[in-house]
Amino acid sequence: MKLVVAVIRPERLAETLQALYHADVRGMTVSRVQGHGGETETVETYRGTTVKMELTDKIRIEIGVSDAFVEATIAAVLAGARTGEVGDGKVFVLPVQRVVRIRTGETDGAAVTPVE
Amino acid sequence: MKLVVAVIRPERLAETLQALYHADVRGMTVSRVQGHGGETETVETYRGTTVKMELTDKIRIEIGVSDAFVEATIAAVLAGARTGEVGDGKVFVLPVQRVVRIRTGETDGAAVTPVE
Amino acid sequence: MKLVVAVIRPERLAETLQALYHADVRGMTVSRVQGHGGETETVETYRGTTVKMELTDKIRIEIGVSDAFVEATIAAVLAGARTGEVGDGKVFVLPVQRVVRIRTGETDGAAVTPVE
Amino acid sequence: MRCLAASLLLCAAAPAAAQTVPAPTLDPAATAWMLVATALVLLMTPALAFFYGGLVRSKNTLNTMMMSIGAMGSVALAWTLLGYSLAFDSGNGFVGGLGFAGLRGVGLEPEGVIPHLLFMVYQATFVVITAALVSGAVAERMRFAPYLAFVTLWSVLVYAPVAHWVWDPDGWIFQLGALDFAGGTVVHVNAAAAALVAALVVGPRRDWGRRAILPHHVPFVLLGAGLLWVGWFGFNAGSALAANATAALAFTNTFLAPAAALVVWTTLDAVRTGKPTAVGAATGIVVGLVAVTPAAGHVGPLAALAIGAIATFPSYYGIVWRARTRLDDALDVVAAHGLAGITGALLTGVFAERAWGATADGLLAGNPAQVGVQALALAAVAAYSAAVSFGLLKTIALVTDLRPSARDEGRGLDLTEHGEEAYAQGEGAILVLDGPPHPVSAPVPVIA
Amino acid sequence: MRCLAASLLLCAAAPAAAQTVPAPTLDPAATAWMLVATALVLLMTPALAFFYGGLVRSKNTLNTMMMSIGAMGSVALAWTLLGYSLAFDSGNGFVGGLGFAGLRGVGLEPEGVIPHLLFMVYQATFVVITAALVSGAVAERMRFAPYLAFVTLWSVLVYAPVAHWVWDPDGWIFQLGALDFAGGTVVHVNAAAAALVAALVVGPRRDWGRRAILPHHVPFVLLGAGLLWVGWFGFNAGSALAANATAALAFTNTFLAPAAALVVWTTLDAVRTGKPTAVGAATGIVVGLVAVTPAAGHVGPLAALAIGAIATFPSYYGIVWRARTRLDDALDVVAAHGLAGITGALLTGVFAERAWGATADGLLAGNPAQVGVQALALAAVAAYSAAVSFGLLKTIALVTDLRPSARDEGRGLDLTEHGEEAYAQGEGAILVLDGPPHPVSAPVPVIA
Amino acid sequence: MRCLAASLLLCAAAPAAAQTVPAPTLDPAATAWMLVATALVLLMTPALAFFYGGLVRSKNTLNTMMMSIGAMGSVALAWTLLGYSLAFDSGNGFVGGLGFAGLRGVGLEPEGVIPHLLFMVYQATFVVITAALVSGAVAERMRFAPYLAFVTLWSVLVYAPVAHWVWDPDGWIFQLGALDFAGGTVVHVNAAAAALVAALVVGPRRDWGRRAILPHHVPFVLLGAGLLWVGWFGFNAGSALAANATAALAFTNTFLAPAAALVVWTTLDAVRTGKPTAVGAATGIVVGLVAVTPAAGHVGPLAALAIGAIATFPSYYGIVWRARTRLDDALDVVAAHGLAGITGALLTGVFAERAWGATADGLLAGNPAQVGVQALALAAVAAYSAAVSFGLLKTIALVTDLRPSARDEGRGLDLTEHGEEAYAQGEGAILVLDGPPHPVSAPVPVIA
Ligand SMILES: Nc1ncnc2c1ncn2[C@@H]1O[C@H](COP(=O)(O)OP(=O)(O)O)[C@@H](O)[C@H]1O
Ligand SMILES: Nc1ncnc2c1ncn2[C@@H]1O[C@H](COP(=O)(O)OP(=O)(O)O)[C@@H](O)[C@H]1O
Ligand SMILES: Nc1ncnc2c1ncn2[C@@H]1O[C@H](COP(=O)(O)OP(=O)(O)O)[C@@H](O)[C@H]1O
Repeated sequence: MKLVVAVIRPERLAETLQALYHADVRGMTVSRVQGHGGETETVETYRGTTVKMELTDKIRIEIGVSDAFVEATIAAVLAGARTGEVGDGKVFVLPVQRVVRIRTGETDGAAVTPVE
Repeated sequence: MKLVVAVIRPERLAETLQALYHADVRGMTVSRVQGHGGETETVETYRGTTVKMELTDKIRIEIGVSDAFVEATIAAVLAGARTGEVGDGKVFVLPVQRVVRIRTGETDGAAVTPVE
Repeated sequence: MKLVVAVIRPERLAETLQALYHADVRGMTVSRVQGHGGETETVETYRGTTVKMELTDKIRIEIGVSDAFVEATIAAVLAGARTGEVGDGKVFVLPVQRVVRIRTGETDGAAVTPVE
Repeated sequence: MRCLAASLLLCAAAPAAAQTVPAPTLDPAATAWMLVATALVLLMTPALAFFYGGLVRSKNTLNTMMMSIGAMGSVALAWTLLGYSLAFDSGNGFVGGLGFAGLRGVGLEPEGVIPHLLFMVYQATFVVITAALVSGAVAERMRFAPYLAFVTLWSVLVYAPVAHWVWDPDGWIFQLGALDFAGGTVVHVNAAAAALVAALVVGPRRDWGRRAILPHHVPFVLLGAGLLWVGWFGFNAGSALAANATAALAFTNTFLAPAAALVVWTTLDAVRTGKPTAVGAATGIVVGLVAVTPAAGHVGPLAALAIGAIATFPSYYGIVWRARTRLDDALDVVAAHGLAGITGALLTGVFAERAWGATADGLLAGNPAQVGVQALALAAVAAYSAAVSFGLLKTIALVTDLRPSARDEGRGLDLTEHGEEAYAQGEGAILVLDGPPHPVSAPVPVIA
Repeated sequence: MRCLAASLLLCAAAPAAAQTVPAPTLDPAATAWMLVATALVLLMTPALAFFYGGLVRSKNTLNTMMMSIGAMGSVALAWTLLGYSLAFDSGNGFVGGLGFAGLRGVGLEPEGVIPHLLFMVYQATFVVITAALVSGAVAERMRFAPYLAFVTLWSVLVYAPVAHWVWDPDGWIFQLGALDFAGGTVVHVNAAAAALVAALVVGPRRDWGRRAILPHHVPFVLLGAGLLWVGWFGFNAGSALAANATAALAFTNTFLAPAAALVVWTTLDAVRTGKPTAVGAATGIVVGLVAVTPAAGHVGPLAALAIGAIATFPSYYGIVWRARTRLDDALDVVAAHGLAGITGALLTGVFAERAWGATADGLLAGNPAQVGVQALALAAVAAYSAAVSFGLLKTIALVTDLRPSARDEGRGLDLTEHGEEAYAQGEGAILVLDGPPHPVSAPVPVIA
Repeated sequence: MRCLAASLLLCAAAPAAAQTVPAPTLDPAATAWMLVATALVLLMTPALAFFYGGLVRSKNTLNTMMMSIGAMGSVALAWTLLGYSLAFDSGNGFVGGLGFAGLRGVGLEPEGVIPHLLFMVYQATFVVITAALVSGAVAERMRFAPYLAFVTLWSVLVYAPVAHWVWDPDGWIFQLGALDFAGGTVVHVNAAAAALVAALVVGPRRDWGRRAILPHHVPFVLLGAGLLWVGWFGFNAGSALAANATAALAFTNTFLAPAAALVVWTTLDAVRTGKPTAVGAATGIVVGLVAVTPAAGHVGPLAALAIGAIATFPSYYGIVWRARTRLDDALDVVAAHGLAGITGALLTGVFAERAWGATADGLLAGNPAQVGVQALALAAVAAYSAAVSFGLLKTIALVTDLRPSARDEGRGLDLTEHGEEAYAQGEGAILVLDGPPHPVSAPVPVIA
């Protein structure tokens, strides 16, 4: 069991979801985040105040997958999220000790077996 | 030390918090996320555009617990968050190598000892 | 490779970013979360309804670092985020099995090498 | 008092404002003012949409707003084609005739000193906002179609006859001599009685009392209150139906009563919880406006201050008390409009003065009987409205469910009743085109 | 019909409203009403900013709003200094003279029965909202500077002559006898033709049709629609240029047509998708308002109901159909203003009645030729507006890019065109002071 | 110039608008207009609540809005019961008498050509918005109760006498012949002086200059600016106190000056940073409105264009410069209202023309002394307002803290002063019922 955490550009979310779908990945959790990295900063002005925005909007996707699926998942994220410009984001793979499906209490493999 | 990450329905947050409270779990971090899984998709219409919403609002709870508390915490989440319908969510248990309490710099066990 | 997850006060974000910057940490992902811990609860009133707010606004910072940088990163967070009052937050260090830079497909060490 | 027949008398009675208006001609200044007053009253309905929409949870924002906006369609049409005739055509003491149905005979000829059609539209804006007021009691758990059917039928079967009773010279309450300048009884108590019944018949929200339900957008509540105040000048001062001294008096009172109510409400808040709330300030403004509505052209400015201040108490404590009961009048229509409407109507019986233009003196001017007349009018209107509302809702419930399923209520009515979100981020939204959204080769779902 | 020369005739023709106005004096009641009407029309432009701003994604909110607000500056000045003269100074059949350029000779003397300057400002509020309407077609992907240049030039080169054609007694369309009470052709069809051309010349948004693009703030759309309705009373009833029976008729029709359109639109929504949408309700209101604009002072109230109801169909199905085409008229200016404007103008030719104050009868009153005249006027205005818009945009494109880069379009025009965010949280914002923001000792970036 | 005694002269002087108004009767058209103008000015206060509320951080939204809304209560009452008398009762050159205190003798009899009570309410709406303006300087760090006490006392002790000086025929500045049509000095410079002192006495926000503080909701700023513009027509054109040529002139100028200011401000923004900002556009509109306020009925339309354009410069560069100083005038009241008010008042002395209805000519019409008179009036009002404001704030500080604790300021004043959130999600909100919220069996907290 692994947790694949991907940070991507918001404008690539649709493509990434689609790529994951094609890779038969169905369960995931998505959140809006902001990232700092190598992208050039934006300057904004509000009346007399000038600010540099050090954070850029990103989307964080968290996907629990069985070990066998890690490669396919990463490949799908890369395929869907890449633009080739600085700021495309990162994928982190974290070890998971246990997964429980709340609805049934099933754990691990069974917890992430699809519903239908 | 473990990090218990639970993704639940927003409408079960109050019950889940209460269940965790009864289980003497006090520290946690909560965020609004959106999930994709086995739930049926919603259709929305805006003028001539029809869209399927593939993501459903969820709440993500992150709870750092000492190993002994993992079971109780998972049980509390299951008790508070379960409705029995598809979409109840998942619990992931991640290993943690170190915890630091920012206020004091205490680490690990001490970092998650309660204040009062 | 480690993932340092820090939960801090929103009003300390600017100082924390600056401290991380001084520690030569450049890549990170930030999100708005809410935390529950030892802080006193706030009471709000809306017409006849009185509520206790059990959650306080916090910021969650997720930083992927190579093992050698963990200490410096934690030290920077502690320096930037500490006020000494209850509610300063926690730092969790999670093991990471793999990091991929989406733009290039580079993994691990190379994935978190800076751009410029 | 907006009775046309009596307007000459009124003007004559108003201090220093005697004008001899030759009855059957248009008065351009009155027309100018009534054009504006009508636009101002129309503004109140979108204003209410924001007042109410800000008080609910974000998942029910659009549904709550549509309950007001929707009334601008169907209720307006029902009034134009039928309700107006039942209210303002001559008939018996209980209901007007059908002479004006379908706008027959309603043209540009003067009605009082303004074009008849303008009078009709002015009154139409009243029935629209009155119907919309009811929605606050059933917010967050009544389906849209039965709601709209209910308030549309209610506007014809309840509002129109009640307006006839109170404002038409034939009406039995009019003939009793009850004072209701701009609709404390016809609009606010009438709507509140329907709201009370609707809240009871529809039943409480499934999570009411079990979970904290907070207003999702308090600035909208303030926007609504601000625009309501502005619109209410059209409502009250427009009820003079001319740009005369009575209009100025009603205007002044519509400024002073909410100002007093705002101060008192904020003080009560500060005393009770230590914190004067913005939702409270908005509510206080509305309560002051409601309370002064029946009195606006009948009392002096100091009386208006008193009415605004006094009316705050029942509404304030009514709201605090209601939250402890099982009555899920979600946005407190009964406390804000019912209690303040009753208080205002009774105080009109106390403070009315012929010297300020009222057609009858009140208690303080030596006519204690007026309070009784006011109370009778209130009781009759509230009882009639409650009874017919009950019958209507039960009848509609035979045809369709009044409520969404538990699941739909949980997800929010914006999505389930309107197929929209108030604040869409567009994340995870897949465009549905003519073909399938994304062609999938036999999905073998492995992970979910 | 706002032609000044004809106002006496009009009033005389209006049922029961004959007033003999001595031509060269100010009418205080008319002045009072026109002061208000002008303020109401001005309100329509911020209202449009919210209507449009709520329909786009949050990253383009301010840009979309600024497209309306900006017109209140440059278009207003261009009109004052030049456009007004081209429109309303006497000239030939095609364009007015330069006699009023720089406001020469435009003072407080009566023009009709109101001060000339007030007439000029009233007309200025029309051109501002007309220019702002165009922006909906190019939302989310046109740069601000060329947009503002385009609509400002358009207001002088297109709007002013077209207003002359239709409203000035010298104008060739006026002399043909086309009816356009408050600007169905001059404002709505004119703007829609420019919008269509602009959408085509600028090209579709880069992600249009590939990704779901959802309105980010539907309550703003409802706020915009509500305020537009209120403002439109100034637009239509103000076009009577006096507080008379014609104004009251126009007002009534401006109440009834959108009410009918709202009911029909909501019903079409409910029938098509099972869910009456809030965006649909707002759109229906606007469509009803557009359709009744040319007819407002020319038809009776039942005809206005019919116009509102009928005009819903082409716009409704036009919007549904357009989304399936490659035409990225982002906020459906063509369907909402063009189709409804055409329908309204043609139906004016059907329903107009001298008995209600029109200067010509329509089809139903036995004058089928009027429909042809209306169609001719529509065709001429649309063609002229489209042709000149094309030329203007192509010319501006020679000087500067009409569109932002793909990257800027992706990040959103608020940031890239205006250097602001609509809803800033302030996270990660570093204050830039005179010195460097935070002094860094040779940053050795190790991790990114 | 709103002096009643002079209104006949004024009308007579206005080109082509001579009307002989028999002094002691009500003018229905004037009444109609002033009813509307009063409602429009009242709208400005909620509008300001949104203008200011959008400029602060979300945690202080409600507090900032309540600073405006609250003034609609306590300041309105203070004015009605006392301030009006001090301002408009006859007295000496420095303050009015107590003859009108408690509204004694203020009834429906004509004051000028409108009912006296209406005149009182019209003026009341001015003092409410003036007091609310001050709040911008102390936003995000002044406690609500001392703020409200301050502006309420200020409205009686400063605004009322200053209004007497400038607008009452007895007033010493009036007698000097200073021109202030609608309150450039009385309202804007007066408020800005109080704002400057308040910002200094209260001190800067604790994170001011150390952290980027961004407007949390720019659409609200645009909404506020749009509604302010609409309301300002009531403010300026209503100051003619009749629906006459002067009102039309003031209206026209209130349209043109902000249009010019908007164009210039946007251009300055584009030149300085390459990006015309929405906050800048909103600010430019307000600055143009402020600058034309003293001039509105005294200068021709081209002069109004010039005033709007010229006044932009000091305010624009004032705002840029202020951000680099230690003066935390949080929402730039001094730059937007003070500098523009001063510029407008001085330019009134330059551009005023008897030919356009002014009671005195200005510099360009051959009367350079008028500029000196204007400067004297400005200096006197600013000095008096500053001095009394200082005394008031220091006195209130003896009774209660002006500022919240550092912790409360950090958490935001919505929560700490009002016990509310502007945008509550309801997550983690536990309902407090009569009993304990959730019964806990001896909580043994192990993890936190
Ligand atoms: N070390 C890191 N830890 C966590 N998130 C990171 C890290 N480095 C980058 N990110 C995330 O990835 C995003 C893109 O990174 P960036 O360095 O700008 O581009 P690239 O990955 O293309 O070199 C950042 O905005 C941030 O959200
Ligand atoms: N593999 C996964 N990784 C991360 N989050 C998941 C995963 N599967 C499900 N989730 C989260 O759990 C939620 C519920 O999952 P779903 O499959 O719809 O229901 P159930 O768990 O009841 O079968 C999803 O909306 C998503 O947020
Ligand atoms: N066990 C935990 N797991 C996850 N997050 C925690 C945990 N304990 C605390 N937090 C986060 O840290 C924040 C501060 O914790 P708190 O106990 O209030 O203060 P302190 O760390 O100063 O003792 C909380 O609001 C919460 O977001």
